[in-house]
Amino acid sequence: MLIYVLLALMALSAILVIFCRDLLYAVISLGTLSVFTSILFYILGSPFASIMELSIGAGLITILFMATISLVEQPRVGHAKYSGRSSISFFALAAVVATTIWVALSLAEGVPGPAAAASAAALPEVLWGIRLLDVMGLSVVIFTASIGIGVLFRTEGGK
Amino acid sequence: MQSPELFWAMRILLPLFLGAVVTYVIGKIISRIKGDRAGGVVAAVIALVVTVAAYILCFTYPGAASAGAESGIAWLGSLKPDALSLLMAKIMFPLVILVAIYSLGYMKDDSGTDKYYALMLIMAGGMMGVVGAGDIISLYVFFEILSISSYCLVSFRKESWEPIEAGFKYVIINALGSTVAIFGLSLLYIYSGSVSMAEIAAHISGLPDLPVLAALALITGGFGVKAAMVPLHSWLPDAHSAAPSGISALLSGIVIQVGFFALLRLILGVFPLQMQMVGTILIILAAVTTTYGNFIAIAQKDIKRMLAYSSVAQMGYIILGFGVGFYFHSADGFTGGLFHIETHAFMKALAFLSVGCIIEKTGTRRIADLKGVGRVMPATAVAFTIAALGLAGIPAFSGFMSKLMIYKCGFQAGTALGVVLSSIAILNSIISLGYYMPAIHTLFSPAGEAAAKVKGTVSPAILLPIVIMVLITLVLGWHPDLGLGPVNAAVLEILNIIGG
Amino acid sequence: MMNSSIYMAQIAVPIGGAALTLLVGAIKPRLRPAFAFLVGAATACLTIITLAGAGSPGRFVIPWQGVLNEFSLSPDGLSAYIAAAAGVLGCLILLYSARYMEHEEGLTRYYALVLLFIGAMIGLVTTDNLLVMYFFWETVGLCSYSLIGFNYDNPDAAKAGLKAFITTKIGDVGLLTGIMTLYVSTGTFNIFEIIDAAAGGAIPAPALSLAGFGFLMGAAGKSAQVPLHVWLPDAMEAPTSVSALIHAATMVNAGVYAIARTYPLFSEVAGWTTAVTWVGAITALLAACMALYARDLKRMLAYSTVSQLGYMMFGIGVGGLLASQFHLLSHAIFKALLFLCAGAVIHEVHTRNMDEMGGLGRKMPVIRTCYLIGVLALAGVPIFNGFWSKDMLFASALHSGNIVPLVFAVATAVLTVIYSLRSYFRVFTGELSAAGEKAHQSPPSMLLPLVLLAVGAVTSWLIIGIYSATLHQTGLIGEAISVGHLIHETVQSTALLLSLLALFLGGAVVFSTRKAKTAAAPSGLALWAGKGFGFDQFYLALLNGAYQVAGAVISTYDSISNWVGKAAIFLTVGFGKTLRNQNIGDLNKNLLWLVSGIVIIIAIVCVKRG
Amino acid sequence: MNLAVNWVWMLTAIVVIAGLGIFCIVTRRNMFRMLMGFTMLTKAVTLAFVTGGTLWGQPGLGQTLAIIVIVIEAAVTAVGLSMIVNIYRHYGAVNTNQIKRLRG
Repeated sequence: MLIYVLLALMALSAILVIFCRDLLYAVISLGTLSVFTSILFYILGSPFASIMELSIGAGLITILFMATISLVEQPRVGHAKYSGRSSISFFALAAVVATTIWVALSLAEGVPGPAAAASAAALPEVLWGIRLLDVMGLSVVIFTASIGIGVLFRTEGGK
Repeated sequence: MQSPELFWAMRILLPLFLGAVVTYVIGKIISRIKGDRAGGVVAAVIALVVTVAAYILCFTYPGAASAGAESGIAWLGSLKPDALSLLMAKIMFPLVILVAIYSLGYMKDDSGTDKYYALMLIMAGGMMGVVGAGDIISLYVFFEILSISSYCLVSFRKESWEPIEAGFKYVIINALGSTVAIFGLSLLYIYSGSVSMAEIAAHISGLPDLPVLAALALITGGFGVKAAMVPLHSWLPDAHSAAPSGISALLSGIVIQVGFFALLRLILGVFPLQMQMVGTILIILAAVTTTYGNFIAIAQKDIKRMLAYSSVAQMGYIILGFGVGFYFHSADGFTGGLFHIETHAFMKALAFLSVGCIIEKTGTRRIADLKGVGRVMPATAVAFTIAALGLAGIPAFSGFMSKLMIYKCGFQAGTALGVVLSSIAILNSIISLGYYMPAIHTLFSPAGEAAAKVKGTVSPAILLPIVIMVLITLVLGWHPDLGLGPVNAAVLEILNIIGG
Repeated sequence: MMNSSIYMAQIAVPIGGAALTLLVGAIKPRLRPAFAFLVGAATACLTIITLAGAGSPGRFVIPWQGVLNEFSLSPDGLSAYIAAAAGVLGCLILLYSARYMEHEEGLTRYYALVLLFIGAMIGLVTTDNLLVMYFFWETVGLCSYSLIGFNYDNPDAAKAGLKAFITTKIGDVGLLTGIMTLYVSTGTFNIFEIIDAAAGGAIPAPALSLAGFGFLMGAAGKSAQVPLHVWLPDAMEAPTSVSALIHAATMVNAGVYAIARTYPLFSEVAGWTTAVTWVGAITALLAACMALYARDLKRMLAYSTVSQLGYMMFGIGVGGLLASQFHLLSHAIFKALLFLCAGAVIHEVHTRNMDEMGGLGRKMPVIRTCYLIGVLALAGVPIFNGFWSKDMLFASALHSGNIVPLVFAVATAVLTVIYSLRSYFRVFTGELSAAGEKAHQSPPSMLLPLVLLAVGAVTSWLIIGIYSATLHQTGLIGEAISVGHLIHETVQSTALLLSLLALFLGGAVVFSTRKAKTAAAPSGLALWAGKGFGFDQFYLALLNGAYQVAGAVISTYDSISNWVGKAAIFLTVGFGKTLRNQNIGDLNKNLLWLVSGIVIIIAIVCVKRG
Repeated sequence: MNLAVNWVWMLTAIVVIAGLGIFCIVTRRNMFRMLMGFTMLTKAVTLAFVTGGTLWGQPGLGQTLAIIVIVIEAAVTAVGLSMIVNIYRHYGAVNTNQIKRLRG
């Protein structure tokens, strides 16, 4: 039951992210979404993912957003000045609704039953064992992102 | 016996990623001690050494002999390089080497070039990871490495507004695209319980139809963004025209093709049962993409933007080849598509490099302002002419040969649809003359203001890659078989998989 | 059997020479004309030598593997003579260029391109691999583009080059479609194997007809047939020597050659021969009307080329392969002669408008004589080479019973006589014009080619015996005819009457109206025609009528073709602009397009599955 | 691991959050909110992977995949945010209405 409540709360905070007026509240809603996701992960038996989600999703990303928003000094741009929003919103929302319905209906067709006996390898074995390449890839991703941010914020005089 | 996975990880990926770190660190140290320019040169030299070394190493691939060999290392299971990957490596490395040489001259006044070369190596590594990946998660990780490095490279000259605007649009659109793709992949995981392409493919006939097709559509749409299929292309003209010319050359020449390759890997690895479906989607998208790209390129006023839209059109040709190949089960389609990737890489890179050189000297990108540039910079203008004629598919240049194979596969299909597709392709090459010829025409028309501004000679570091690419374009135009060896091996690989 | 490497040499020498010219241009610019001429002369010798072995074609193959399959040459009668025309005329034109072009800039480019042009043309006709032919076909197109736009300072020239390239390229769509269709049906690019396969019924009828009309389209583009002829008159912006090269020796012959080469393949295709005949006949008449109207000397010659090419097409259509190809050779000689004379004249008077010329005959007697010989050959006056081939064309048409196109052809002949003779009178007789005051006789190196060509225009028909024997040996025509036979046939045939009628009508018009047009003392014949017959008024009216018709035709045609061209450009560019305006740079709109694209893909999947 | 969960609802929630993410990216004109939409979309993907892991009794694999996606999400978000800062420096705005110079 808790799972359904969490799912509903997630959807709710997602809607809040989209529609609340104040950008800071949107960021907070995003963090809330992460927190709910993280709780859900825990319930689903994924504690490590839960911690990652909590620290990176709810922590790091929220802080990054906050910092950047304060950096551009426009925390309360809101969306009062949106123009042409109605038409785009309408079509997009229609598309979202249609796709959602279609996907939900079609996916209901063949959900696999919970696996009876699968090789339940523990996280460290998987992460540092068979997925080592991806973990190395992740370190490259982080390296790339840091160099990239270095490029975007470099202060040396350019051309 | 060395297994392909180990080979790929140790001789291709490791040098590139490790080289990136070394390039960055040493480049940074030198630029602290000796100044930016020296740091850039050192970084470029290290990057060049690394790419050349990796390029040489990629010829040591033991080939089919090792196909069955096991590395015995579990985590290498997420790589599964084959002849297709090797083909892409053989196209990518020369391109990256030439662009690195070019950048040595072209980027010499920029700051932070140590990061530039490191990002370029990472981009190369990302591409090699994508083409060698054997499971959906590694594919995604490497795809993101490729994407993030290319975002930063596009916005490298952040001092002006254009790269930044293009960069942000690029980030948002591509992030959306790749996330949609991974969403499709996650569906596959939910339904099959596995992330290895081979395992998913083994289960796929037992899976319910709709989720598989939904995943197929989402993956096509998601990776289609990177492959710039119309209407998923809108980031391309911005990003490709705003990037430094060397990066434009890489993006147009190989990165969007790798985007398509990610899709191709999944189609071949996971969806061999849905060939007809994939063929249909690709054919429709390809016809739209080519026609749209050519028409909109005619209306462009900015020469780099025109080339960017021409990339959209050329991508359409490539996809058309594969679409026809899948739909009609014809080997010629694959040969044409893969060979066009190869020839287009060098022609489009040539076009961008020569145009970059012209832009740097004249300071303008408007086609109308480039009058008479051909007289003050004859070599560069002739190189651009050769590239444009090749791209338009005029015989004696490599583009004709690859396009010919694509035309041929449509006729070979023998059905009305095939003939119609080939006719669309042939007609499109006429439409494309509508923008290549006026551009050439302008370059050689009586001198204008821009031509008067040109001073000094083009540096040899810029000229050398241009000359080499001209040679490649001409030689492949007369003797395509020189470039067809790896292509044929890759086609055999595809036919093996789809059972043709 | 000829040593087969000579076939290769006749392509390799000019193309290699073109490459070396760049080198010579870089080291010793002064030697460029001499070097180019030497290469041209060597090419000409090689092509003439190959004529001897043309009857029993050897096949020379360089294995090329893969896509091109093989680089094979098999110069039979059909191709050897066209190659020889390209080589010899090219050599003469190079000789002529030495003085004609001496004050121009960019001569390295000029000589390299001319040599490449000649080499590509020889390659085009001698290869039997359709794909290799297409390669040379496009190379010829590229050369013509760069040579027409040689004076790229002149915007008209540059535009004309562009127009030539794109118009012929439109035709090439058809050609490439045809080649690919044939290849896919038979699995080979070798034209002879394809013809054999078609004879065995290997090619399905729709494919064959697609290929046939595709080839016709390609030929119409290259050989300037209606409606793709629009590029040729504009190509007059090129230096005159280039015009001579394009009109006589190389480019335009390619289309006629391609049709003649594939005639055995497509002659059974329903409607194909009719289409060829009518395209040819209409082109001939239309272009003749336009020539009548032209004031620009070179433009008149250009229209006359279009008209004569129409004859050649018409000849193939009515089954007169020999007549058509023979006319091609005759035309190559006299048209080169006319262009080179015109070039010499324009070189001296610095204008191309015939109204500003006049009375040049006294200043330039040799050129006057040469031009007169060319004009007489063009008009089809007996003894000159144009007469024999034109007469053969009429005879073939009569033989095949294509009466209406024949009427077109005869009408064309009348107009041809009128405009060609009139141009002679306007340029070389009458009062000396202001522009002609400073005219001099041309230097010997320009006169020599003219004299040689003039001799050729009088005597070239004598080779009919060898030529037809060669064609017969290669199996393209039923029986060979000797010179005596030709004269005998011609004198006896009804076609002669048609030729003479045309000549008489045209001549009468010209001579009777000369007096009216030029107030100078009338010469004997005109006086006789004007006063003796009293037809003066009648002919004047006829001429006026013809002028009006020509004017109406040309203005209508011009407006239509302009309209079509403009509409095509407008639609293409307009469509592009519309698409461009769709992208207003709004990220959200682009994203919306993107998402709808993904939805479309999902929709395709749904539809395909359901 | 056998939770009494109706997987269809789980999937529907994933699809709904993904849809809302896409909706957010497409319709919002504030760049921060567009990036937030991207983050939401990624959350749906992580959730899908964890769900899959639970479903197939592979918590290790599911978590690994989720962690990979989360890290990449953070990296992309960071790059996107630094782009926004740069845009703000050039345009003085973070609204896509005002970022339309590249067009055609």
